[in-house]
Amino acid sequence: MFYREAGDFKTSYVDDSQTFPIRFDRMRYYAVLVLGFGILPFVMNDYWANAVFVPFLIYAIAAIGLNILTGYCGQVSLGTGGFMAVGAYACYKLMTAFPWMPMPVNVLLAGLVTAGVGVLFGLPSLRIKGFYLAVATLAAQFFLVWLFNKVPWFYNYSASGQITAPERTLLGVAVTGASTPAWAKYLFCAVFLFALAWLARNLTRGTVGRKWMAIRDMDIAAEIIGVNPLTTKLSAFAVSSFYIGIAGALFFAVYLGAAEVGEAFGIQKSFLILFMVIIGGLGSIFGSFAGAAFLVLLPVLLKNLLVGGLGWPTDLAAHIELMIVGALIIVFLILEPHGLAQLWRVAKEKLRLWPFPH
Amino acid sequence: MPDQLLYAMEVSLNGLMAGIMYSLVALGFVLIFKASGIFNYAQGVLALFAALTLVGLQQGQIPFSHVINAIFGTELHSFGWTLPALVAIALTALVMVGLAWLIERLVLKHLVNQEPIILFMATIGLAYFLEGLGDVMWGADIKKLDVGLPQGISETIDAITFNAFGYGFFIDRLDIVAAVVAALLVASLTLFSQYTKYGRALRAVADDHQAALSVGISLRFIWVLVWSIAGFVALVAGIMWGSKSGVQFSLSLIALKALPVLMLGGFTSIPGAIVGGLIIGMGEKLFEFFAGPLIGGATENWFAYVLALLFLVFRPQGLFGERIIERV
Amino acid sequence: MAATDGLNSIPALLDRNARLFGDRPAWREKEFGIWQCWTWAEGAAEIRAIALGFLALGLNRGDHVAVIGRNRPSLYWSMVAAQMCGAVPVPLYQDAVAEEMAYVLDHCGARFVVCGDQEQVDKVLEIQDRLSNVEQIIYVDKRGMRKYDHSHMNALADVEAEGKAGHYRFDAELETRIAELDYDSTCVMLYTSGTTGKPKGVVLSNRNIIETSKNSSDFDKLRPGDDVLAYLPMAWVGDFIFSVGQAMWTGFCVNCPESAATMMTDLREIGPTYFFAPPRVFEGQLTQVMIRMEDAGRLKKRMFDHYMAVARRVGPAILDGKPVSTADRLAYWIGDKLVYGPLKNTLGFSRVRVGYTAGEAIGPEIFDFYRSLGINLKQLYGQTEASVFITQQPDGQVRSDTVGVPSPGVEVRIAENGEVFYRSPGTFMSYYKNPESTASTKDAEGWVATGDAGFFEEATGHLRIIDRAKDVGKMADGSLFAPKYVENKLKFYPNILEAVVFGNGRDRCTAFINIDLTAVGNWAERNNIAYSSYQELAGHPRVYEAIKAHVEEVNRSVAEDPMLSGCQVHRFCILHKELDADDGEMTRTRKVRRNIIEQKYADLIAGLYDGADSVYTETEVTYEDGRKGAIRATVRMMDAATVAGQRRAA
Amino acid sequence: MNAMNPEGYVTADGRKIGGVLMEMKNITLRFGGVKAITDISFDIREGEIRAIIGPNGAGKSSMLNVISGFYVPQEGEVWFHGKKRAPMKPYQVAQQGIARTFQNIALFEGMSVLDNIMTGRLTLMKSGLMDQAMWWGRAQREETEHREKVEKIIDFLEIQHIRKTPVGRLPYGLKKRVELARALAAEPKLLLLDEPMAGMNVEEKEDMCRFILDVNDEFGTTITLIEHDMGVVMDLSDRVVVMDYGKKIGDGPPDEVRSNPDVINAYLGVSHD
Repeated sequence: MFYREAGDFKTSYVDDSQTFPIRFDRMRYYAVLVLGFGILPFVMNDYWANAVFVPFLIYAIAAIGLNILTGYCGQVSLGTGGFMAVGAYACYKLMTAFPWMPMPVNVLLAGLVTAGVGVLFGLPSLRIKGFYLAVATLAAQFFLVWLFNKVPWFYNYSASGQITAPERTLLGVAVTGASTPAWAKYLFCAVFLFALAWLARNLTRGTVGRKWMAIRDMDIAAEIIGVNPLTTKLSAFAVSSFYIGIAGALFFAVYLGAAEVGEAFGIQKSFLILFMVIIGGLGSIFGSFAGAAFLVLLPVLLKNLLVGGLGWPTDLAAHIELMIVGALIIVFLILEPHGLAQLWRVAKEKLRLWPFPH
Repeated sequence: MPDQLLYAMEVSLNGLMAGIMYSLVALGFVLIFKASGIFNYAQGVLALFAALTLVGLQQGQIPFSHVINAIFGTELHSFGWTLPALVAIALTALVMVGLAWLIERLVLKHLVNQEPIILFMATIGLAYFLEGLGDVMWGADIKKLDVGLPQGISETIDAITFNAFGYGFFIDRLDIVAAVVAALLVASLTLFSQYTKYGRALRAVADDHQAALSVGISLRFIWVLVWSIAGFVALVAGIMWGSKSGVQFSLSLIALKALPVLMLGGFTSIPGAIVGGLIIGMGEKLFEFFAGPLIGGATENWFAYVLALLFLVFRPQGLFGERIIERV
Repeated sequence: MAATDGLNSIPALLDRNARLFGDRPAWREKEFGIWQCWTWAEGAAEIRAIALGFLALGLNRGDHVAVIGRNRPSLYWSMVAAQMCGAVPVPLYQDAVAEEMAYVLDHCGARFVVCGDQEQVDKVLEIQDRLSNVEQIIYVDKRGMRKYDHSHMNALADVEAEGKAGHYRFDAELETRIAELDYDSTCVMLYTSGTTGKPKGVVLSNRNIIETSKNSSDFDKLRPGDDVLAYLPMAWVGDFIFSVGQAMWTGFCVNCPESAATMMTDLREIGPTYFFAPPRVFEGQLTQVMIRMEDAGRLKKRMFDHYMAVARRVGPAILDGKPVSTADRLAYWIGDKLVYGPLKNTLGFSRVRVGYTAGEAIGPEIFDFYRSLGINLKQLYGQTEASVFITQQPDGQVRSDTVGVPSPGVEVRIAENGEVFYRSPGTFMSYYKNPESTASTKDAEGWVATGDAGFFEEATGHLRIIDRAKDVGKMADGSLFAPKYVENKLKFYPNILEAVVFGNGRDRCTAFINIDLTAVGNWAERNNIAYSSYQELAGHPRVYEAIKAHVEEVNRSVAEDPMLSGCQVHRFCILHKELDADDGEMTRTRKVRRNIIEQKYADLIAGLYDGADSVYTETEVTYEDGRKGAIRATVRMMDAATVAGQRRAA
Repeated sequence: MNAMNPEGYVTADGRKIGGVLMEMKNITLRFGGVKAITDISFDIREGEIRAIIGPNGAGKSSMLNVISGFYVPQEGEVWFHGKKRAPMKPYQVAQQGIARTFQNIALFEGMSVLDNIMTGRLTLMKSGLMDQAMWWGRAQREETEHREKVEKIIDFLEIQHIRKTPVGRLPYGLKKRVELARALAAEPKLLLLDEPMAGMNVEEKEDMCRFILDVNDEFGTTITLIEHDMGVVMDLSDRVVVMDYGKKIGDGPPDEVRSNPDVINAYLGVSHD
């Protein structure tokens, strides 16, 4: 309905293969950028930052990461929580070991460390496929969590066994620690998300992305046309873990501030991220955003409704939330196995054809 | 005979016992995977749900009393009766069958010929739902499950071993019961799938859905059947684990324990599930016993997985899984 | 008229454009998935290279260069290149069968033939042995050409390369040749499809083309930055004026579709600002729209219908800048957001500033449909001999039943017998090698007979065309017989694709009908009427009923005009085959060849008059590949009610 | 046939065939105990269309998989470009310039036609992870260059109209064509076609024949195809290897092979279908 594509033609392959080939989509994209970076930071307050935006941004990063591995390269992973933990602990060690190191560097290095670990646990993927791999990644999950629990060096021998993010400033503004202003938290994560999403798009649109998808869709055929399965799968693991590591680092340093590996990065986290990817849509970056937004907002809404609205005890509300989330996932898989991203695509096609039905 | 060895033997015996428990849960997985190619993550929660229901029925709890109280401000809790264990178990079994039917009706029916990963996801969703449901129905507090199974140290073994080695092994009677029950269960399941019409039907479906349909077996019926059986197995597992360590959320995590068992034994092999269970059970106990102290303990959390992982790298199809030949 | 400051030839205009707007897009072609684009400078370079190549191949002054193929920049370039060399480009209809091609190639004595692709080359080779004159065949698309004998054949690319390589040898020569071009030297030669007899070669001078292009461009304020879609046959004068004349004069961009099949998609992508299409294209699109809306949900359908009604009520008025109530404006504005805008977008008309239709009369509701959407669709009246423009409709004075006022610089007069005569700077020089037809068409003062009968409306000064002058006959009772007038009214119904009305010198009128397979077929599906072939559908009783209704409506409206009330159709039959250019029943521009049809279907016509219920007939048909075949059918005749009373006795 | 002069030969329609491109020397392939191929030798020459035919179960596909390096024979040698080919991974074979299509289509269902064909060029694309991530500059340039090449192929195989359609939505015939496009995109030295006509109706077969000939004609690609439908192969190929029960029972120009008694037996005699 809103699309005006007549006269919006392409005279070069660069234009033709840009991320938003249609003018209207491009405009909407810019609008979102303006909103995200030009307006929100100035109206951000603690509640919205902590309850909605910061977790959304961080989960979106993690979701993109997992989507690269599962959605694009077809390797199911249940170890996301564990890899986030790696990011978190790497970040913590860096922050405490090199107090002078700028926070962004810490986060990036944390990502790199995680990438390394990811490659390590990705190695079996050459031999193991499908569920076997999915379950194998659980090994990573449990082993890593156990490791950070049992080896005091990781939490600097703190009595509580917790890790706590010291205050670090960027350009004179605190980005971690108790005194961090809401907008700084938001902006810090938003910048990371934007940059990472952009990189992900680039990776998935070209050679690397095609290799991943080839492996995903038919690994034997892919190998026969010249795709090296090992390097391809490992690159997916590396990139994916890099993203998840960064997400973990931000989750701990910026969002939580203090974390205990078991509950912050447990198996439940792995599933949460996986749900985001599935509900959002496998193999779609937009889907990762949508999925993250959905699963961040849902509990907030339910809580407000059941506890705030109906005044039910919180534990009951929590259980009902479990049921609803579970049911929603099933419903989603039944109605649209390809997730929100697919719904979006369909809606968009309808709009483009408007007023015609097809 | 050196103590270390004796301890090791005791530990491995206990390990075997625990292993049988794992096998018990793994069985549920294998059954469903064989028959419908579904990797049923909810198996563990089924066990939890079964146990909760059992306790609830036994103690005459009013289902959903929390919700009702929350909404109407009432103070309902119990019907004030208690049921004999066997009746409660029978009722729970029925509930599990009903549940299987509902699952087929509301979930599986709509997901026929989706990719496996989607079905897997669905079962995770199911797990969330059932977990929530269980808590909402019966409350989330830790419950004690007692269906009159023998508990505590088995003096007989203690005595025998003492006479034999001069050191009495500690074996929990419950574990022995569990072992026996599990053995029986396996035996009956094997018989069932070998010698009954439905059993054969089940295997047919496992081999080839289309074929099964063409010979007039209703896939939907098979699914209900197999989920009911899985539900029953879950119930048994629930009873064992429940009586052992109380009915609580952690019970649903035994499912995760069963996964490496499956990787080891292969998703499609009943004997595999058993052997895998034993290996894992024994392996992790021994590892904890020897290596635990050196590296800070609690290695059970991951040992099984790492073991399975390493194992898979060398034999991707598991112990008993069929060899996969790649063709183009 | 004086040369417009030295710009007295197409090459001269090209040169100017290359200097003035060198880096503006001049040609685009959809190929390899994107719109390949050439600026004026680049295009000019290409053309020059081709010209040099032609010289290298030995192209002489006054030679004719035949150009055959779908609209492609390289073919347009070849034409201009030929002009540079002092030769005369002769574009041919690409869908012409080898026979027709043979006549034209032989008649113009072309030495060079530029072909689009293998298909065209094959046609030329097929007839080459009969054509002593064709020396060089040049092809654009190399696909499948490797095995051919290249002794007298070259790829355009190679010719161009040769030109670039050997430019130092021919530069001077080319310059002199270009210099020699003047305002009265021949610009192009176009063969009229000729409703009767063999095609005639219309010689048009630079003056004709440039003056006309200049006037018409000013008339519609065309400007650089406009976009046209070049998809109509290159051999047709209109395409030459729009895609070469006006493009060169104003410097707007010519866009060539990827193929005939993708034309609609390409149209949508480009979204031209200046668009020409014969009525049948608009008709086709409207039919498509209606068919596609059939499947829409009830709510959406209702919304669509509601706002289309609004549009029909106030759309044209708003377009013509007439006063409209604020309420209506608001309604229209909403409608534009909900329906018109998206619709125009999907049709590819969002950007159309000036749209023209001509060649045939267009159905009022079709015409109004597009105008009501806010598309400035207008009518013009013209012909090859006039370099298109005779009359056209100025903005704000647009109606479906007139063809507008005389174009700038054109004088028009009506002869006693109602025939329309004109005189203009666009008036053609002569018919090639055919002085007598030239003389018979164009008199000493340069007045040219259009062969159409028409009259000026006193009120508006707009011209109204009734019919071909020679087809306007008398009926037995002496009343006026204007078949085309009636046929057009019939053809306005989506169900009716073609109609041929007879009755000259007879006491009653009868008609042949061709149903529109898309429209009727769709209708059939919705009323689940099974049919296996066109023939079967055409013969179906319910189809006959539907058509009968249309005919009778037409009779009523015809009866309103006393002059023509005699032309009501008393009896009709639905033809068992579609009238087809390949069978010679129509011209390539889809004008019916009346007398050929009269001979071919004499038996049916007889049947229409002798009151038979049905007639068994056998008809020869030509398939696309040139093979002949025959179809047999028993065609049903049906009476149609007429409105009596008003009919004047002789 | 093997006595043929090493410089190559000229075909009936006057195409110049070059020297030996690939040579199979005494290939034997076993699956467990089962012999799929028994001691087969033949050569493939530059620019020729070489067919391997035989009844179902004759071992054609196994032979193709040996050539494509997917199976490594227990005995015998594969010579490519005059060098003995060491056992290597399939993707390494691909990098050597051997592309193939599959009997039961092996396209990447989740990707568009264009992307599928682009995957054919993966072996030719050099930009690394970092270039890709940055996109602007090298990766983008490379993408465009290769897109141009691919578009030529799309044009050549007349599949412009489905360029951006997900292959999942395509009918069988078109999928086959897309698969051919993907193989062509790799600019292979040797193109392997696994039953290119399987499951096609008559005019689809005709189209496919035309394309195969055009490919060989326009790009001079050496083509090796396997078919069990004898008819199509005979007027398509320059030389034919006939297999039956994993043994070679005939090798030579179509006519020669057609008149070979063993071949006639294999086809008219006891059929193994």
